Amino acid sequence: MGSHDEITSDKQVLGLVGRAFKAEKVGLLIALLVMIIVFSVLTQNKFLSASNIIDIFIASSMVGLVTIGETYLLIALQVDLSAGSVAGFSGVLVTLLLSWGLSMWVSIPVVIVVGGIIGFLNSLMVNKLKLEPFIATLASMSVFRGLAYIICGGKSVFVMNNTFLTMGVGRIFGIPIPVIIFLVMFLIFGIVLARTRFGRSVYMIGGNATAARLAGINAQTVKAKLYIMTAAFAALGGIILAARMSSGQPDASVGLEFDAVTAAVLGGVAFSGGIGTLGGALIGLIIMQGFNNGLMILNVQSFWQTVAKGLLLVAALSFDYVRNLKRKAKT
Amino acid sequence: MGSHDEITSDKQVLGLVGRAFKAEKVGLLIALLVMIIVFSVLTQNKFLSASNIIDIFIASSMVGLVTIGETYLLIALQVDLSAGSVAGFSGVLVTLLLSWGLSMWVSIPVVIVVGGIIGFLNSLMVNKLKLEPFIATLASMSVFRGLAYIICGGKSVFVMNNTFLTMGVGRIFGIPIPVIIFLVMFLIFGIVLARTRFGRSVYMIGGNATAARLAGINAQTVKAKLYIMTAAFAALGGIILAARMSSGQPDASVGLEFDAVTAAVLGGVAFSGGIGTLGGALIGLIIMQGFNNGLMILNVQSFWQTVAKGLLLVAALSFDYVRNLKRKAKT
Amino acid sequence: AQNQSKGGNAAPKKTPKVAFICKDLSQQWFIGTSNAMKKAVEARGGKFFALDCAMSPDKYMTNLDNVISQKVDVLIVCPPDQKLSQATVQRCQAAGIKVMADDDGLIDANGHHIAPALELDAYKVGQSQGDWLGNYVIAHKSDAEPASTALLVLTVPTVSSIVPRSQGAIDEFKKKVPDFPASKIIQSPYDGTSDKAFNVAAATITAHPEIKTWLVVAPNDEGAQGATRALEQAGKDKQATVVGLGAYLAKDEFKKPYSAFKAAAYLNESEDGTIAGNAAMDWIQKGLVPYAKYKKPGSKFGVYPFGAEMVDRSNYKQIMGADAN
Amino acid sequence: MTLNSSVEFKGITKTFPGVKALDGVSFLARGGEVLALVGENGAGKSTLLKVLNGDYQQDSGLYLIDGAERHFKTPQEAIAAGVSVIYQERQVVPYLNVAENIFMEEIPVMRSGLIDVKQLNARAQKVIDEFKLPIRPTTKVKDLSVAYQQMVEIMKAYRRSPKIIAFDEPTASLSESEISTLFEVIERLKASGIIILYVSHRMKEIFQISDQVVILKDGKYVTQLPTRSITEQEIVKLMVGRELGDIFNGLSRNEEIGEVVLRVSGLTNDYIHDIGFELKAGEILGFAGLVGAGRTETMRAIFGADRVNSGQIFFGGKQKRVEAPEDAIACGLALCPEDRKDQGIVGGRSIADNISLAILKKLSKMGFLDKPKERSLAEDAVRELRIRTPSVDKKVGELSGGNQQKVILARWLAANPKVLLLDEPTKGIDVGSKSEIYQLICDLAKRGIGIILVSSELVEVLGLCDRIIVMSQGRITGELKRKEANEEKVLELAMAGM
Ligand SMILES: Nc1ncnc2c1ncn2[C@@H]1O[C@H](COP(=O)(O)OP(=O)(O)OP(=O)(O)O)[C@@H](O)[C@H]1O
Ligand SMILES: Nc1ncnc2c1ncn2[C@@H]1O[C@H](COP(=O)(O)OP(=O)(O)OP(=O)(O)O)[C@@H](O)[C@H]1O
Ligand SMILES: [Mg+2]
Ligand SMILES: [Mg+2]
Repeated sequence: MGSHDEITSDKQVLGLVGRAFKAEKVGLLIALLVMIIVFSVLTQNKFLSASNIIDIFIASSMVGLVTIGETYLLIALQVDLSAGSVAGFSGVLVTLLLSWGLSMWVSIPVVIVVGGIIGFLNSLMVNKLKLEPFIATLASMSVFRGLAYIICGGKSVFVMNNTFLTMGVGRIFGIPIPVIIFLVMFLIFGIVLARTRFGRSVYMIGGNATAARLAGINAQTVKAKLYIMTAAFAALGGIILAARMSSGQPDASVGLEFDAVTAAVLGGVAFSGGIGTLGGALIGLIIMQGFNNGLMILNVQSFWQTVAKGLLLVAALSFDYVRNLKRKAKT
Repeated sequence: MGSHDEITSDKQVLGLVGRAFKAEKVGLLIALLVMIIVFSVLTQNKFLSASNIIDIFIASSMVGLVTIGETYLLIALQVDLSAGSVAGFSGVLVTLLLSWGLSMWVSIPVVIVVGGIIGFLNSLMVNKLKLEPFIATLASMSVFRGLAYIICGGKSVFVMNNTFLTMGVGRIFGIPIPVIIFLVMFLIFGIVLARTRFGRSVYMIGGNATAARLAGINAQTVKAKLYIMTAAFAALGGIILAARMSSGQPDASVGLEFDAVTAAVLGGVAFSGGIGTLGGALIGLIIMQGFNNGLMILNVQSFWQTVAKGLLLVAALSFDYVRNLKRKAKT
Repeated sequence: AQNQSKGGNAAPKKTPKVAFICKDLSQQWFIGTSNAMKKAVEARGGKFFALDCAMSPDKYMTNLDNVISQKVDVLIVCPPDQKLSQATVQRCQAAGIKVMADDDGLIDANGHHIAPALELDAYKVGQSQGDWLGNYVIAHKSDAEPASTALLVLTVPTVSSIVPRSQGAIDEFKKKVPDFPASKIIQSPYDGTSDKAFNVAAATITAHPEIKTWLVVAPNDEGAQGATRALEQAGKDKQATVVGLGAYLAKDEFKKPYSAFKAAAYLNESEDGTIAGNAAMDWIQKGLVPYAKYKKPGSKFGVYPFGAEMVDRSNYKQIMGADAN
Repeated sequence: MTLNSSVEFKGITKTFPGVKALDGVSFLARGGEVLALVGENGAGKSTLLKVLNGDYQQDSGLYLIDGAERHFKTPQEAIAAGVSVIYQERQVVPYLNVAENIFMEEIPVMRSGLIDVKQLNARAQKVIDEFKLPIRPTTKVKDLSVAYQQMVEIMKAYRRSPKIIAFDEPTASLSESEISTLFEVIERLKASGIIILYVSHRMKEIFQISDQVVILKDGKYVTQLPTRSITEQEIVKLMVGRELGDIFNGLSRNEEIGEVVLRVSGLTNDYIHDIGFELKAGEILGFAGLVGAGRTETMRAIFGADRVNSGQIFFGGKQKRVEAPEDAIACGLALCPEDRKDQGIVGGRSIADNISLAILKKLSKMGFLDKPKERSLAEDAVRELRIRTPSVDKKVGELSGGNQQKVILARWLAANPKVLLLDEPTKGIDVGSKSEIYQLICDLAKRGIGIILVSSELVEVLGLCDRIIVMSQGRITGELKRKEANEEKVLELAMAGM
């Protein structure tokens, strides 16, 4: 037992630096650091300029919202592939409502509620029709992308409402509002995941569904909440994007869900369920967006950017290689 | 005991009509039938004309090859998201080689081998770096799409080689060569999956990898073979497409893997591994492509086509709903 | 680098920076234009870089943030959607960056240009396709049997810049061949790839077994090529006429002894890029607002009308020059 | 104290496709008593507990708690009504810690809604202390050994302060010390008037802990008797339907021990140190020790399932590199793993598929499987090991725990290796079948196969093995010949160095 105690206390020492800095995430932090250093050198420090850091966070803000949802879902052994379509649909819907003269204080809540309803439909397919999440949400990905085009007749919708646009481009203390929204959400939902009963039940469902069921945790209710939450976040993201673009576009945010899932997985969330934290997902997200941004600053040719992004994924995840080596020995 | 024997003999009667017609697939066959009837009526029998059936099979031929790979992979609890990129890359590569004057008898094998190597790289990421298949192949999806553009400078490559083009447009006994290739492959690999030791080990790995490993099945070798096989099929598909179109296009076959996975899942292959047959996947594929084709004949508006495709997925899979209800009652 | 700014400010300036945010740098056309821009800008001592949006409005916004942070002198944009115009102009004005449009203009809600533009008028390009096809039909009497002749218009409804191409083709064709029955004009959606165009064309041919003579217009060469292969597959290519756009695949079809793919609207990518690159450098170095001489009365900005030229088997070599190889 | 509390089953019937798992089962259990539920594998014991837990719904019949009819539709309702059932299959959440697992559905929160970590850990520590276990509330459950994971489950059920608590083979992976702690707890629960249902195949325990015995056979109720009034032989006869003599004396043993087939020396990794021994052809070598002694890790290391830091392995006198199970199998080795659920069964596949898993090569010609042969092989195994199933096509996941174990065993007996490593092979197997399995093991030895038997059931090791190696804390602490071995000596060595 002695040896075991030592390990634990080691972890506790590390734990002082905060949950995000746990031994398990050292690989991730090293990856982040390497990326920052490499790009800073290559871009002659432009990469670390205040305005560029803000750019990275703006670029992260929308994917970030969906990343919260996908992280929860992946931990509970679910996934939502419809997030990008829901975001696109919501962006069009909100601008349509605004163009019909509705106030933004009505339009925004309505669209978020509609998002929630879409999430609820997703959860019905998973809970009641017992469809695999991958397939159920692939179906709604298709349906809501189609509807996004249909409600606007395939033409993007223009917004003039200045208060609404502020939501996308305004700043508070120099920080863009989308960034504030996304960071606040990360904080709140990070705490919910790590420190509440609801958060624990998400881990339980993903870690051992039978055990959770036997303990009286209603997995269906929890899943329904997660799908609703993710779709609502996607809707919010779509709204914010529409505000940033001052228009709602039916083809916006294609593939958003893959970026979100990639960020989460980069951040240590596993497809096998039950593992991961929102702090990790945030680091994963920053690595991903920072990398995209760095390549852009360096003006790497777009084809090579595509290649580089794939390689980044492999490289960043391989920082955990050493840890995996140990795990391998034990299968 | 008695009642069970009856069930078994029932199954054997059905079994006469072949594995694809097992009781479990009744829902699927009903779905197929319903689709055929509905479209036949709506299109005044054009749907069932010989030339249209051939069209459906031509459209299925490329997805079909990749569906074989994805079916094997899903059963073994793996997935390959890079298939579409590999197909695009291979189509460009083969046309490039031909345009440099290489014979098609050299070019085709070379490209299929290159495909196999890509598959091997995928398997290395999964086996050695222990990356999740979803993420590992998402990475190579990105890398090889980028390379597809890079090797041709973003420009489609034209082919004039007539023997090569025959592979795409030639017919034998009135059946297009791509269709023959794809059906023969389905047959061969269907038998391999159902009847051989290798096929069995695929199922067992998907059912419980640890148990399979302790029973001496080298899961890593099997997985490597599956990734190699899938990528080689994708390459073959890309080559055939290039031959059909008489050009290699770097942006071809985006999303091919999702179509293939959808077909497999429609056909009863489960994401949870260990379940499914290639016969089922074939039915799933025909349902999917038949549906696309029917909507096209009816010239349904494109946005509604997108919506309809999503709904088809849900509807077709819900044919199994009754079965699921039963299963649910048991758990 | 020589500075000839009109204000007489002779103080040496830093290297001028020109950025191009392009809606899709994986398209051959844009690769060509951006390469030509780069050449033109660098030839005059500027620094040029291109950013890709992969058709995504989100990436466009991210790219916009990025070039603003990098403080470029002139920004050339080809937005994935024209509804992004106002956001673009406002952001650039706020940051003091000169912005001009390439291929798709930057317009406000009323369709007025809010920045100088070289405009590849999609509708006009479509018109030239329709015009060619109309002339062809008249010359060859292809519509002699109206009951068995139809026009298939492949289109990509999800891409806003493609829709007017198809519309232009239809409108102009109708003008040329006024007797052509409207019921025989079939619009079918595809996704821009040959593979899908093939499937759509094949299904359309199945849906209309009575049609013997097919006329096809596609908004890109891939679509035209896919339709051509479908016609060949159905054995209906000998009487068919397919018109593409871009000519990058058409030129090779022309080299075959026969192909139903008979013409394409050719767009000169390097000319487009060269004009835009030079205009941007003129703006920085000479203070000349681009395309001012094309300014129409009442409008604030000039729009350079960049058009297409139809090429076919007979003339593609001379019109396309090196591009024909 | 509610000494008059009771749970009564009346005519409970439950059918699965092809099997009548329960057929009109009726009996009554009272508070303040331990009622042992015994019966062969597949008799319906676990099913009955799942019905009581609201996890399965009976087809007909009813149950009354304290005289009132109840019907739980979900385990949640059962928990709320004070019913706590510990399943035969471990149900822990691996990546959560001990405290979170113990308090799963009742994690304490502060007024802010946040988890009260301090209180959670303190309360968990209290429960752990009651069970006198050396584990911490904050350790992730995946880092615990199987035995401690099982204890976590028991603690989870216990801390709900239930009115009824049911244990389904709780001791299958526990060692003597944990078992005695468990029994102390059960005695305490009993004294406070709680109703205790206890399922086990270990006769010794039944006599040690129970007051009443209910016997099930083929899903039917056979009888209920006070434990005092019955003998072990009588129970076994009622269960199995025939007399069983002394299992071990009746065995026909192998007398010809041959050459050394396996030699291990200096084997060391993170869990074991300097393991060295020899195994001869036809010999049955026992490995004894407390839980966590490192026996499982030793077997896995030899088999190539775990990394080895140093040491050598010789097969038939030749040193072999064993880096993966395939290497070991190629040398003629087979390992029947301890963890049935995670490492043994492929639950979604049929019995036939599972039994043939390790001999696919032998069953195939040019890569094609000989399915009729596979089937007849599986049918033989089902008969020989008395696996209760309607057909060999049934999914293994739907079998009772003991029958699953028999399937795993059948897989390895069919493998016909030169050296067979059996890690807790009879875990959860009923007394009737055990004697047959022991005879099978002896028969294999007669064929010249070298067998290692790792078992926590001392009687089994003492009764079956020619030689016994005892381990403690990852080291071999001694070796005993069959003649000289007895329980005291083994235990003494097992405790050595602690
Ligand atoms: N989910 C299920 N589906 C189908 N059959 C089942 C299922 N669960 C149990 N059975 C069958 O019901 C019968 C009784 O099983 P049960 O698990 O109750 O036995 P048990 O007495 O607990 O046996 P053991 O001592 O082996 O644990 C067995 O024949 C088993 O195969
Ligand atoms: N997955 C694991 N993670 C961490 N420690 C482990 C793990 N598995 C085993 N151990 C530790 O390794 C040591 C040896 O365990 P092992 O299971 O080999 O013991 P054993 O003698 O076989 O006991 P058992 O009766 O449980 O089989 C124990 O201290 C145990 O806690
Ligand atoms: Mg049981
Ligand atoms: Mg053990």
